[in-house]
Amino acid sequence: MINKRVILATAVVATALTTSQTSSASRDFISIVGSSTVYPFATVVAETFGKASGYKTPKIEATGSGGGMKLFCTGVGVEHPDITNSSRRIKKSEFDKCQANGVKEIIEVKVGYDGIVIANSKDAKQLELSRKDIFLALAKDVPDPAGGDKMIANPYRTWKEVNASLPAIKIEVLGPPPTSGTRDAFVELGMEGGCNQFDFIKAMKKSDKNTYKALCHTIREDGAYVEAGENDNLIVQKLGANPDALGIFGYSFLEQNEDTIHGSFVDGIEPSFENIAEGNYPVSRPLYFYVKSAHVGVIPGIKEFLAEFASDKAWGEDGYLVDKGMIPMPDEEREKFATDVANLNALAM
Amino acid sequence: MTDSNVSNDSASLVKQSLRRRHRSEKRFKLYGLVAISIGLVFLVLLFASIIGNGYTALSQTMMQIEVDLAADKIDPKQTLDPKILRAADYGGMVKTALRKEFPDVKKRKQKKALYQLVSSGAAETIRNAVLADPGIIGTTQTFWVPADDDVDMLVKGYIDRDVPEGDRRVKDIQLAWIDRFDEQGRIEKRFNKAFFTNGDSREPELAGIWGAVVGSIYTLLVTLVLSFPIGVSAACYLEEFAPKNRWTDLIEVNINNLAAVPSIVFGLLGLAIFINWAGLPRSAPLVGGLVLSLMTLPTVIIASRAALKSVPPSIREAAQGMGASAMQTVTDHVLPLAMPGMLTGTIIGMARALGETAPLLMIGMVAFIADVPQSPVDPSTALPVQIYLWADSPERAFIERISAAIIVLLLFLMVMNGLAVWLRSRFERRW
Amino acid sequence: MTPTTTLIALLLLTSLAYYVGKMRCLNLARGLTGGTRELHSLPRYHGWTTALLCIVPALLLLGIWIVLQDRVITSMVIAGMPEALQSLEPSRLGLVMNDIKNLVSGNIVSSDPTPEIKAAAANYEHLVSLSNIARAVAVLGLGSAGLFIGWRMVAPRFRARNFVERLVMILLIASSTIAILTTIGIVLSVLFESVRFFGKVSPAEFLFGLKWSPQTAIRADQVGSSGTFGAVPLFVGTLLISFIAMLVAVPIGLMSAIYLSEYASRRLRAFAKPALELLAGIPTVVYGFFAALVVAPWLRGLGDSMGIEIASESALAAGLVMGIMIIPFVSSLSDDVINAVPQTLRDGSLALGATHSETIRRVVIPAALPGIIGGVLLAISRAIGETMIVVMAAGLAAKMTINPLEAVTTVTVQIVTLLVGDQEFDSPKTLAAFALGLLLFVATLILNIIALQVVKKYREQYD
Amino acid sequence: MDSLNPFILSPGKLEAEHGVATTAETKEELKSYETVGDITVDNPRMTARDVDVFYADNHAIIDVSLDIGSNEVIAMIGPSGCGKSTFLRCLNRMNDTIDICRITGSIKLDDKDIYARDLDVVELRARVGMVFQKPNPFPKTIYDNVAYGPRLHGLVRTKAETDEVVFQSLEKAGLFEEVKDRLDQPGTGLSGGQQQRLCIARAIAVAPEVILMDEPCSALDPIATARIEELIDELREQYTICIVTHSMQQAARVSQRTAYFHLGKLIEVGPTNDIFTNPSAKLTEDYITGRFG
Repeated sequence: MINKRVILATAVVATALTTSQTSSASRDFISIVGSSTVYPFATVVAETFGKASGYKTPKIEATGSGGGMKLFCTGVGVEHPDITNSSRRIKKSEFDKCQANGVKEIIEVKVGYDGIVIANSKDAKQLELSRKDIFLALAKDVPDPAGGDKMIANPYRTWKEVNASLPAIKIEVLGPPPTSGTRDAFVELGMEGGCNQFDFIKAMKKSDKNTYKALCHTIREDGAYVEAGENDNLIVQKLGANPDALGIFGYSFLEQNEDTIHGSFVDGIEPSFENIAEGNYPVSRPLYFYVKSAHVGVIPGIKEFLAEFASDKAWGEDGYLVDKGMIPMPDEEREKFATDVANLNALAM
Repeated sequence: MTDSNVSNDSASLVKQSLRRRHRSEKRFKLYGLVAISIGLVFLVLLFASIIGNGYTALSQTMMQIEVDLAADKIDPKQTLDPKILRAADYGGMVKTALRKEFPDVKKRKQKKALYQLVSSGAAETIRNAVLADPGIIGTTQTFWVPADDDVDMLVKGYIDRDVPEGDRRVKDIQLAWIDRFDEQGRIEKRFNKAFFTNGDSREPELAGIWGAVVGSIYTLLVTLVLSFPIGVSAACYLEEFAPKNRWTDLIEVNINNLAAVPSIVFGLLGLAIFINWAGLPRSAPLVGGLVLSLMTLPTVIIASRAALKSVPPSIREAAQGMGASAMQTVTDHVLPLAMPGMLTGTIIGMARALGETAPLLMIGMVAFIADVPQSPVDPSTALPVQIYLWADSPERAFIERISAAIIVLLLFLMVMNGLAVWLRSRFERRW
Repeated sequence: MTPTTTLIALLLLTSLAYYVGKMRCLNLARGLTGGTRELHSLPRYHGWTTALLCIVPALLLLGIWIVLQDRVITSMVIAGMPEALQSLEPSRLGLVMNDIKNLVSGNIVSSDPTPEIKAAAANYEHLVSLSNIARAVAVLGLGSAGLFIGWRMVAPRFRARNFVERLVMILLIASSTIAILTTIGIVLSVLFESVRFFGKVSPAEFLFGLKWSPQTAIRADQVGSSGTFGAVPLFVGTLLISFIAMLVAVPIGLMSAIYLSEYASRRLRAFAKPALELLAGIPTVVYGFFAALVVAPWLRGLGDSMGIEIASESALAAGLVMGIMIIPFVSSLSDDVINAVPQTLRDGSLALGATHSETIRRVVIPAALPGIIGGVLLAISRAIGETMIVVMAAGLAAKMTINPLEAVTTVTVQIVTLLVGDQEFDSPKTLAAFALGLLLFVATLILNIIALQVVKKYREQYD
Repeated sequence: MDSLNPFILSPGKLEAEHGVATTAETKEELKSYETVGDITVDNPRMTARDVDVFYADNHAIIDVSLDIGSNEVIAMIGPSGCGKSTFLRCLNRMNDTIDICRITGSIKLDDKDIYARDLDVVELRARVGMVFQKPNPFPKTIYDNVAYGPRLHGLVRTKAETDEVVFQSLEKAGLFEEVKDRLDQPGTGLSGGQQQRLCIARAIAVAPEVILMDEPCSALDPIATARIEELIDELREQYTICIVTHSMQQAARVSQRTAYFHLGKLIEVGPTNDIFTNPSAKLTEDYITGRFG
């Protein structure tokens, strides 16, 4: 009898001591997940916020836009993240999932813009690509080069085969995986933009939207496109090591590493701060983060964190986010989102 | 053929072979020496490269700036409410100060380059000054603030002024500004206190290891509290009391095998059992400690058993001969004698746990956490994980900080191992 | 009283119990003709019995109380809240409770709390303080009851020692079963998720597939990678790097051990042996850093100067550094087995006129071979399971190649890549990590068991 | 730590193995002692003169001079720790493996000093073989055990030559008939007596001139011992044999000359018959009559 009791006692006390602290403690910091492109901006804001406000510094994990959205939409509650960063707008399907899981009110905040650059090492020549080149080089199926409206598996091995004016180096592109918002945006802006230039495909957009999407959005899986994980820094480092490779990532990473890499021209336009800010560069996208309204006012600091993010010293023309490589929104847009944030206006879709 | 002929014959044959054999003897010896040298050379190389990279992190370049603490910018309503004082735009004031310093800088790009000279931590310095003494509001004060990591790298000589501007992170115009600061004696290398007192930061010049050190300490505490008593009890049972049967054989095999299971597998265990099943918080030293204690347990048990084994049976016989029970023999005689050995084993196990990274990656201890953890359930990283995190950052300045963090980690390890060696030599008995 | 103070009070009570039990025993003994000699157990065992009876049930109660307290109080607070708040969904209610708790514990709260929240917080605080008092009373009361029973049980013939020893023995046995529980835990944690993974990807494809691309589309409307989970390229990469590591570690480790144990002077030995062992104490993340930032760029530069293209994440760099890491492992194991070879064998060979190296090569090494092989197997198992060096210095792209100059990826790298960052737990991408973990565990388990058996057999041979 | 190194024996271990602990007084007394009997022979193979051996500070052999004649069996007897084994090991420099061991004096093999600087110890040991107390076959096949020496020294080039040497050596060691069907089985699988004969065959295979035997039968039963003694008698015709034994009967049975050692000193040497029937020295008599030892 006694023996059993002792075993039980030790077991229960052991578990009790471990769980006691966790169950009675409450979360008093903001939990943020999501895009690795927004990560550097969010961390800077978080750091400044932590120092300036006296609240705890938010905990930020880079999970990719898609992964973050999935976690974000799992539900309302202490164990779920409060904010997810995203390098693209929330999709309808994701929004619906959120709603279904009880995440009813979501505040959408656009933070600024980011160009998606296709860059390579400074040891190699700066490339001048068109979106059509990009599509032909990276799509899984491309129109038969022999002519006709037939699609064949991508036969191109070198850039020169894609476009005679390009150098004869192997196509090797390091890019983000499907969980990444950069990937979504790149596919929509870069690939689809090139894809559209084939009339028969463009025609398909109206007649057979699914096939159209499959054609334009599917990236080849034969090794020419290497999914390099969520970490854009890693891609940058790899480019430094391999002059033949190109990498796809946000402009902020190009700006940070201007001494080792340069961005390719796309449709004749160089990815530069001005070109992206003025909307000339074709492959640029807005960056967002999404907040659960339900958590505002319950998890300490969210409102203040939002205020910090939406303040001029952060995302303004001279704000510290700009120093980190973010491209600020025009004044009126900033104003709109600042109001949204202040009033906690929920997104409707 | 007579026998002496055979002998003479073979003697000459032996002679013939001698040179070749002695050469091969020398060669063999040389291989051995080379092998040892490779090992030692690598050790020296490793230490040299880490210390060479890391010692510069002990100093940080500071710049002196003159900041106008305008009342209308900090506290327009003169409330002196700390909340308002805290939230003021000190970064903006630093920028204004810099613009004032170089009034002819007009273009956006140039302004940006100018702002980049000073770390964003400058705002923090000023904020703290204002909070400490609100009386300085409305005056103009000079502050020594941390320089940006690029400036720091330049001053420390990691950025070569002679390379073409395009390939250099510090541009020509910035060089000119820095030189002017230098001429005025307003740029200085000082002891990098922040490195030892700060938590993580995205800015290398502000990043410190204290958060990671505290995380490691919490993790190790949990590990120690769990693995030492359990390990010693298990060793006592297996070595002193356990009957020899299938069950104890199974435990034996298990322990030996667990000692050789890859550490990352323990991480998977922690993720699946402690986090997903038991619902313990992610990124917490508590979970890290649980995982690491399971990992170090076999080491502790094996070392403790060796310590128990080294106590000669005569001691046990003597005690039992006096009428002591088996348990009394162990607690009164064997355990005290084996304790130094057990402690040594435990410390070595702890040292291994301190250096372990892979399982901690699995349980979320790899995240950007700027605050120093206050308890074992706060999110935190650990020293080796911090090294791993920084190694992923692109800034050149992080390399010296990683190296410095490695030096700190190695120091901790050496202290622990030194303690183990001391314990062993101090209390070791030869029977 | 907080749990900690209650615990401290309980500990004090327990020491009192020990004292009381012991004193009563001594007092009883005084009344016996033979004094303490007539007692079955020494007085301190009676003290221990009383102390254990005092602390064990009380501690149990304390544990249960702590576990249940939060749940009970939360539901009581909720019951006391206004209708509007009560009707919230459970998850929202959790958030509100979080806010209340933050308010109570003095953390900065989110915003100015509403009166309802304030009331609830006050209620919560009240209940907690009530519970604290009740808990202290209950726990200490139970402790005192235990003390009393223990006190009553003290009798000259009471077998207090056996009672205490049995309790301690149970604790010891429980401790020693943790090893088994750990193994079971490992197997279960990787097995369950692996089974789920194999529900989505066939084991045959996983084990024999030649293509590894674990990224799958995560939304219904997304066209992306389909994700293929053929683990063969990972094995190839793992084995390639391990092979390079062994190529470095085995000759160097073995030769170092031979030189140190057979040739080296006492002084060299006293210096070189600990120095080599220092290599084993360096954390792997440091090796990883060194491999990624020093060795790999150096190799690349070397390759460039010789006109060979070496990837900056070449298997060679990771393998080399991993080999260096394993040197002390091989050398100390070899040292053990070489020293276990009896001196008589060496004498026999030397007496025949063999040179020292001939003796080593032809007699000592063959005799020690089984032990050395066992050690090498253990080293291989280590190389396969090594994580940080490859995570930092090896690539991510799963390439089927045995060219050491190219980048390859390994099983451990993939586990880390798939699981770092907060994860959703139902995609094959995440589950694949557990399947890889299972694979890794099984592979190293087999290697370890074989190696340990070989080494054990070898030891028995010369014992 | 150092005890792990097989070639560095700690003093403590030495004492245990060689048992040289004694009081200084008796050793001091012996230092001035003169060996009784004729230490020289007509046709010496090896000559030792004024040999002293020290293990660190321990004076293990004191001023020993002794000739070993061709084709004779000389037995060395004496109580444990008297230095007989140490002296034996000096004859083929096996003491070199103990690095605290120091030797002075001269030992010559066919008039060449074996401790001379230019002498190759490998060559020496090929000429002066040794058989140890405990049989120590290598963990190899019987065949490889015997072929080991010849192969090392390059005495054989072809398989046929090796076969011949191996068979002959086994034959000489009187083992061939017993093992001819299982030459490819491990030598460690043989019985103790067979193992020792295998070790003798292994030593013979190198065609040495002198064979040193260090208590070769101490680990064997009487039948195996008898077999080895027979063998020693047969081998005498071709080799010079120097045997250390603690069995006086054995010494009497197999040897022509006997040397008696006591506390590191050679007390008496002479024809075996004389030593056992009519010892000249008091110490020898005491030992032979069993008063100590």
